[in-house]
Amino acid sequence: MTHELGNMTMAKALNEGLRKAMEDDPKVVIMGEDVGKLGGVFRITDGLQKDFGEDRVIDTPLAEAAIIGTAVGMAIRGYRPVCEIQFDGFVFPGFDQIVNQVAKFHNRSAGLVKMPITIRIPSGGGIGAVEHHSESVETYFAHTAGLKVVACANPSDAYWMIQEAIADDDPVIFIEPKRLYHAGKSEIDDEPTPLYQARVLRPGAHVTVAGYGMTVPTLLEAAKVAADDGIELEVLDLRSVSPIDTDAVVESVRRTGRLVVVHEAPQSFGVGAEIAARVTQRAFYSLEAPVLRVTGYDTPYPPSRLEHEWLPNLDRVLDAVDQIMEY
Amino acid sequence: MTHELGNMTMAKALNEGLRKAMEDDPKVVIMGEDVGKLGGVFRITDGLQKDFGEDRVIDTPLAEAAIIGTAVGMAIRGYRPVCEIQFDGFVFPGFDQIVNQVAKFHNRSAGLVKMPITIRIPSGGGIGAVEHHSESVETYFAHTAGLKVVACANPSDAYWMIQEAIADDDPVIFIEPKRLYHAGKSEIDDEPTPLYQARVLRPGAHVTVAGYGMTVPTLLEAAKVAADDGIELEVLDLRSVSPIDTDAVVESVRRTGRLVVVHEAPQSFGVGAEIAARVTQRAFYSLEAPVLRVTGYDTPYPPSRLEHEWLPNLDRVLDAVDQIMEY
Amino acid sequence: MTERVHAVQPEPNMVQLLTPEGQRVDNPAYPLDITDEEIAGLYRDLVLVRRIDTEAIALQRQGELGLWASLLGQEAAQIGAGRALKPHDMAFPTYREHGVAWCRDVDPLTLLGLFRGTNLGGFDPREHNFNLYTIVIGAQTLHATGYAMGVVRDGAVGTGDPSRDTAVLAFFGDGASSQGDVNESFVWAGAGNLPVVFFCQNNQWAISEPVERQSRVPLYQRASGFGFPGIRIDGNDVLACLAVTRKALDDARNAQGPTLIEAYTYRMNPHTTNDDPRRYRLGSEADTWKLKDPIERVRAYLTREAGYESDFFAEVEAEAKKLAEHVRSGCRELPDPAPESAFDNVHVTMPPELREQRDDFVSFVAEVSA
Amino acid sequence: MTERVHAVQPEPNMVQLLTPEGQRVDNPAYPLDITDEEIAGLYRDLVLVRRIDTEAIALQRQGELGLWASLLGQEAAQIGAGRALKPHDMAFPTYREHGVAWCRDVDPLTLLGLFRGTNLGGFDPREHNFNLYTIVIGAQTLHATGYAMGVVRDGAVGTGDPSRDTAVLAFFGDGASSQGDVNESFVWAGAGNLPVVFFCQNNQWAISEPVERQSRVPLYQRASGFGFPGIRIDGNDVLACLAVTRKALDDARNAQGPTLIEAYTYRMNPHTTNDDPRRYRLGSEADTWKLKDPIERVRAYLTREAGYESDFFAEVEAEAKKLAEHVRSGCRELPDPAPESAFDNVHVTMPPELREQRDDFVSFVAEVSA
Ligand SMILES: Cc1ncc(C[n+]2csc(CCOP(=O)(O)OP(=O)(O)O)c2C)c(N)n1
Ligand SMILES: Cc1ncc(C[n+]2csc(CCOP(=O)(O)OP(=O)(O)O)c2C)c(N)n1
Ligand SMILES: [Mg+2]
Ligand SMILES: [Mg+2]
Repeated sequence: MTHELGNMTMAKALNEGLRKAMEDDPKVVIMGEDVGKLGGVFRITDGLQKDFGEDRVIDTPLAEAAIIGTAVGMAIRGYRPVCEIQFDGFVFPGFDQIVNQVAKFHNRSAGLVKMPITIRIPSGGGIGAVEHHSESVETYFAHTAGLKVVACANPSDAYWMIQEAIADDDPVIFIEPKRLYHAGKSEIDDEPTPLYQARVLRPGAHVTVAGYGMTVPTLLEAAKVAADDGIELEVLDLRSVSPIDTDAVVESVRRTGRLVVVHEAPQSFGVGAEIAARVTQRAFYSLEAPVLRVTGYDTPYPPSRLEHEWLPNLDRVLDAVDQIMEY
Repeated sequence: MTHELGNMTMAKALNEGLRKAMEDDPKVVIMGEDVGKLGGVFRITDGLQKDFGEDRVIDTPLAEAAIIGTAVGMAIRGYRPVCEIQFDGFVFPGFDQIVNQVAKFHNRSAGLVKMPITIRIPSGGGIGAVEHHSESVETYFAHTAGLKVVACANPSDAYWMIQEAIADDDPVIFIEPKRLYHAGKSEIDDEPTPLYQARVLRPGAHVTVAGYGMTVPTLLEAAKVAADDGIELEVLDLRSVSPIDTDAVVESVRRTGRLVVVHEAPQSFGVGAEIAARVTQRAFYSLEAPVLRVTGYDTPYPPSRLEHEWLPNLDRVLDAVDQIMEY
Repeated sequence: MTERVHAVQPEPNMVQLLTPEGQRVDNPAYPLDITDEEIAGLYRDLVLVRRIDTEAIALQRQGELGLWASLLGQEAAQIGAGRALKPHDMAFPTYREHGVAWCRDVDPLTLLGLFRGTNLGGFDPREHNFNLYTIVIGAQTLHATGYAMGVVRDGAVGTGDPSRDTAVLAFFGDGASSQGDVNESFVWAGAGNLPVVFFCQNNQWAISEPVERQSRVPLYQRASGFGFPGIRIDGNDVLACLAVTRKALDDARNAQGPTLIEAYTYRMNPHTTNDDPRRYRLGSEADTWKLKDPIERVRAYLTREAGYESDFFAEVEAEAKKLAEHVRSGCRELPDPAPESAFDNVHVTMPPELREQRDDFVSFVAEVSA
Repeated sequence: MTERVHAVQPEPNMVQLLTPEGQRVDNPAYPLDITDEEIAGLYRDLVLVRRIDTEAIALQRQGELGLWASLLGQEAAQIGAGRALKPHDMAFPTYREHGVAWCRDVDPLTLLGLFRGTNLGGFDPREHNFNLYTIVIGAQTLHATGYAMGVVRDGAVGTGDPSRDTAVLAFFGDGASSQGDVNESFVWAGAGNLPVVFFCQNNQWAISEPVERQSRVPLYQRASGFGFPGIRIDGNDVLACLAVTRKALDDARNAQGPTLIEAYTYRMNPHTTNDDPRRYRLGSEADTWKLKDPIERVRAYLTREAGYESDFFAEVEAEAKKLAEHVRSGCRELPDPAPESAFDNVHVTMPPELREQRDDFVSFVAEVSA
């Protein structure tokens, strides 16, 4: 049985999820650039200011450090701010407030003050944008103690995960794969999956392919193609980047013996490295091959004319699958 | 044969290295908070303003974004700025200018403009400081394409590496292990080692232990103690965190079959993960055991009364060696 | 935060030297001796950069550009400021200063790569003393400030030698005035008495946010608290923009320190070709600003006061056509970069790990396309 | 950047209600009706917080504290501002506002954990409406601004109900005035007409940098360009600090928006116990400021004008002794945290990976110490 909301895009699902969160808790406020009348440049907050008022959907001055810093103050006052960063590349002016304040405040106060702040970041590439509009910044936050980082990959998760993130008393970096905002409609599940659990999207015996957010559709596609060559991929949507549902990955790898991790962020010192390190430690004797990574390269995000070859695309994932099968 | 400078502490060696760099190139300028009369809170720039003038050793207003951002402008004008960040935890207000501008400018200009900026960051813990004064921030920069990250671990490297970093036409994040500034004197080598090469400090047959900066003395200590139990550790000072001298690590691991990576930064999504992932991929069949990591924990840096147990100390390194020998 | 606390006063004591009707007015503080021929030259600039803009918008519609940020309505601010620069001065634009680029002799095609997605800028800022476009709001004001620090250290201010004394011109928008970077650049410029002029095009909007979201007082007033003068000018009056910027740049070159100029203007088009202004502002707003059009008033002056006739305007039109054609065809001919070029110029010296990634990439691409 | 371009004017039009000699002066703009008894109360505060400071410095020398940031010379600014607060107002300190903490009834021992290294602050800011100390320069001004946004949304300004209307007081230093965060907080407070008062203790130095490195004009002037009033007060005059802060907080509570107060004072001690001021300033500077001591003038007033006699001063002295003893013994008795407590309160709900690290740590520590 599925949710009465029925079919919708990820953009609409996020909008509905935010609406629900604001209805459920009067302390939830949305802050960001152009989130009011415009509904954000991606229209994710469309109509919310009209319905909840300018006090709860706040068009802020143009300053990311202040968007995050004032959210910290509002949280101390008892609010539950949801900050929108307009594009991934523009989170960095707010980085100090996120890393030194949001991430640490609960700890510094010996657990007496909570920081239930959700920071929404439309992320990743593939939309033909200019520089700073296609970055994958999750690793910076995953490496920061005190933060949680999640990424939705389908409308139903978008609808539920944004509500779970807002309801979480810990600060959550919410990665929205902007390329998928309008990539098609699907049903909203009747029930949420716990926020920090991975999900097996497709079982398979030969290779585990794990990703999150924007890369998940590519993994499913790869599984279809590989199946024609008789290679069964087990597709894992991690959903949470930090904490990682390590048990789920290890459990799968114990069966397949092979793991390919996929993300758009640069490879080095990225999420794939952590997963490789953990899985290799916990499933050392089950691994038939080293964990392989299909990721963005160690370069700035390229000009859009180059992005499709630069990104971890279907071909590159299939190539990694072939490579790992050769061990 | 060793350098006529003779014996000195790391603090003095950095000071002499900076002095030499300023003598060698009139375009080298030092910028930061309190770097002038005070010589910096650690006295690393002691006497330089007196000798090179206020135009070349610049006491800046209190704003890290501006220290980095103006350095970018000076680089465009043909200068070679050396920025001092007073303490690791205070680099974050300058993070946007580092990640979006310093790291990318050469690339954005199609290689027509160089960013020969060195950013010195006194780093790490163990000095009994208050919060934000003991962080290890190297991973954030290592994950950022366009930046190089190095860390010195002894006076001679400090003297040579700071000069090599400043002479490098690429931006370099220069990690200074503040705990070692005055940890004892030693000779200055007559010749520099290439900046991005690791160095074997002690050969050993059983386990490779790799670290950089602040943790290196602990590794050497561990090697001594382990030797008494008949376990030979090969101690690798990585020196460069990005790029990593992967060949050197792999070559060592091919012989020892075992690798323990040590750093103070939090474990998850840290430098150890990247090394584990690379080495496992390149030396899969040589590994007798998974790569183990001895690192800071996934928490904010603790109150100083807890830091010595929290840090990757001798006992923790030896424990990891025991564990890895059991495979 | 959420109510318009005080609306920003409409246009108080704003320097204007040419009325919307095309009447010259004098301002003793900003004497401008300029020949009608020079004014005709400015007219030409205004028309040509508007034409570049029009073409770029068309190219975006045709899918030749991924995005375009239109300067429509801001031509006078950009031409006035741009023409006040000397060749050896340095300009730091945002992403909208196509008019300034024109004044710096930057071929319009040079600007298109960023918007077409064939490069990330890809030119040398020092070739025309015009920096790469900067998209991260406010960041370039610190670069300009640092560049000015370099100018001072080069002994290129206050020498009295016009070929040596150098000024820096930093552009930013009304929205950008809220960024920490911009205010820090004010701190440094003021405390350091640096030769930098801050030129704020207050086009009333930061995407969907009116300027009152950023400040309840006029933006030019921001400067005084940092220890340097601020002045508001009619940003649709090319003569005022020229005269006031010229004065400010002279002061900078003469070691008199920074100035903040607020050019009061209007963004006639959507924020970019992606934007839909109907969601947040009334069309009537643009209608009233149409009456203050930066080009019409110059045309009116030239016809009524300076006796320029249709043949002149026809010439300029013809030149605009040629330029448009250059932009159209040149854009389509912009070469697509080679896939592996993504690995170029990440570093001056490529690290081994990256070289390995590059080689894998190259052989893989070859394989796939084979 | 590097020469003292204009020295900051010494002390122009600075509000003063009590001269260094202990003479009351009236200022029509800031009427203060205060009884001698209340002034005696302020004297007590001043003496006690100076005593706390003296003890903390001694404890640092004895190795009981890792570090201490002394307030010596800034007692009047902190007591005046602190006593202007109502219990339900909220204060956001830097790391030096021990005097404000005192006014908020925060036990001095609560402050010592951070400096002793037994915790990172470790108290609930809402218990005494006094935030955790913030070491990252300027960051707290944005927290204060956001808190004020919350106050507005709670309908706790401008209601006329004194038990409801709430103001926020944000502390920062002269050096902090250069940080983007601080200037962004001015932008938001001005544009949003927020009930926040910015209290800048200009103690003339940011570690080794004199205030001219940060600004060539007096800092209080910074406010006007953001759309709210700024005022400079004698920061060594507790009455001026009380009166002016009271007025500013009242304005904030009455929805009149923000105020910037620059308390002109002096850091008599090194920046912290780690600092060596002999490297960058003359001892004679401190000597001249000694003549403006914040406590002496109140003592002079109480003796000469209000007839207080030695027994009163003896009482305060006795109380100071008791307090000192409390700080001394209390500090030594501060419990060392349990090693595994480093893993507590990183998150509200501990993720599995961290729990694993914690369990390994606990068993390892047990092993080692076994
Ligand atoms: C740091 C940062 N945050 C957000 C953005 C997204 N953005 C692009 S333009 C813009 C509005 C800029 O307004 P203004 O400064 O007035 O310049 P204008 O576009 O009006 O010329 C915003 C928010 C950005 N580019 N950089
Ligand atoms: C972002 C940041 N940069 C640098 C520092 C190091 N630091 C600590 S105090 C200080 C000077 C602060 O001066 P001021 O704001 O005048 O306050 P004061 O110490 O004089 O009370 C500096 C640079 C810091 N704590 N935070
Ligand atoms: Mg604008
Ligand atoms: Mg100070």
